[in-house]
Amino acid sequence: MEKERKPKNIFVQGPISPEKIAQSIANHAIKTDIGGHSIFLGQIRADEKPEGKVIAIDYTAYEEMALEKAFEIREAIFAKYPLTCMHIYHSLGEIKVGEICLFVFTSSKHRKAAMEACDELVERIKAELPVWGREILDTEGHVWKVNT
Amino acid sequence: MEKERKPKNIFVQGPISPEKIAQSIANHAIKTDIGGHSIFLGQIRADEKPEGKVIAIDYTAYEEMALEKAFEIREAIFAKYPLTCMHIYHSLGEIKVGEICLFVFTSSKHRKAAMEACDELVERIKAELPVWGREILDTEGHVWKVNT
Amino acid sequence: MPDVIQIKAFGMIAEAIGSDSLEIENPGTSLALKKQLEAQFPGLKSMKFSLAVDKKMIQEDTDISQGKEIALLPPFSGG
Amino acid sequence: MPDVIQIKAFGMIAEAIGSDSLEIENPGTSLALKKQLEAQFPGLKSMKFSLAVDKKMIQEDTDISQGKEIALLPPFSGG
Repeated sequence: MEKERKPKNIFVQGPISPEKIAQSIANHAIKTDIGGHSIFLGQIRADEKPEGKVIAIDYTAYEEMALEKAFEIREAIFAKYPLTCMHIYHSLGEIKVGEICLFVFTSSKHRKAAMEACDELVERIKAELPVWGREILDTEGHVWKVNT
Repeated sequence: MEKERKPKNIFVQGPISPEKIAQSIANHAIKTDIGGHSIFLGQIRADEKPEGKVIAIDYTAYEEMALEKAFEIREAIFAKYPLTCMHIYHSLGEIKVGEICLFVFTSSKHRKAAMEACDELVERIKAELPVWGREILDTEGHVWKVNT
Repeated sequence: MPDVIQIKAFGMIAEAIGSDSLEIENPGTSLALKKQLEAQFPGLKSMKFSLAVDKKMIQEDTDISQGKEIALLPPFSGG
Repeated sequence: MPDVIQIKAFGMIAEAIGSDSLEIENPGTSLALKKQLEAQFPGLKSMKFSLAVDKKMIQEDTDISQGKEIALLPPFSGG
């Protein structure tokens, strides 16, 4: 199986559907050197803020820079862990509470590499990609999301 | 949201389908206190053994004991991490290469708890559940799976 | 009336014994049971397995009373 | 012909400026640019943001030559 090392778009308009996740999993059935898949999903939470309750997050990005950075992160993670596959999808636009906005998917022969790579990818995506979430409140105001 | 703390069956006859995984993810959209899901999937690998190539694994279990143990593990992980949900599914019977035999799914408000709980669950499931894999070879022989 | 116990066997132990269950006269303790099984099925001598009594793995020599559920468990390989 | 640069703005910085792009006379360096923006948009003084030049975050004061792509980036909050 070849590692997919060409730069590719990670952005998806709107929420990531469970069906898309299922399709992505199903696509790996032919890769019979895979023993473990690790998946992380980010879901929009109905947080209570002093200004109101979050009902959605509107994501924007500096897309060209984010794709360059995502490619750099991808290369670094492939160099560090013996992975078979790696997929990253991040939503843009308005994503409602309960919907999925981030889908990170790593696969490897043995489970440890997939798990560790997935954790590290999620940390790096949150810290290093120029993406911003505007939390839309039920009071019709908004606050800017802060990553901790 | 209530933690689901009643003993439940973790065993599934045959492979775990991507559609089942999608359905399980979709079921969590109503739980708007969830911010992150961590999923591990075990997939059957076409390992080359001295005796032949693996084409399937036939899983059997001491089911009553495994369910008691799974419940004990579940309680311990719920006590250790602030999780919203936890799901464990393990296949029984013959699972072909490329098919999924283990589905572990944890959800929490913040990502770290889901990720760490998922990793620990997978380790404990592999080490502590009385389940056995008979690796069926293309030479019509078989070898017993060994967990490392 | 002899004290007979029912034993479940799994995985490669069931394969070595040729059955997933057997009935033997109760030797009284888990260590004695293990020895008796190895005498009856010499193939078991080279195989690693644990005993569970009433669905709990036992580490030390344990009395086996009638009505207990005994199981022979080779190393686990789930997942 | 004045040396004019195009600036992209994102997130709460775009909101504070009231636009996701602006054109200003090139002050020559990134530090000078930051000062000039804060003079023009006093709201920025209390906000944390970084500069990217040609899609790379810059840490130190950097010369800005014509044709460079400048962006104002508030703290990231993806995921």
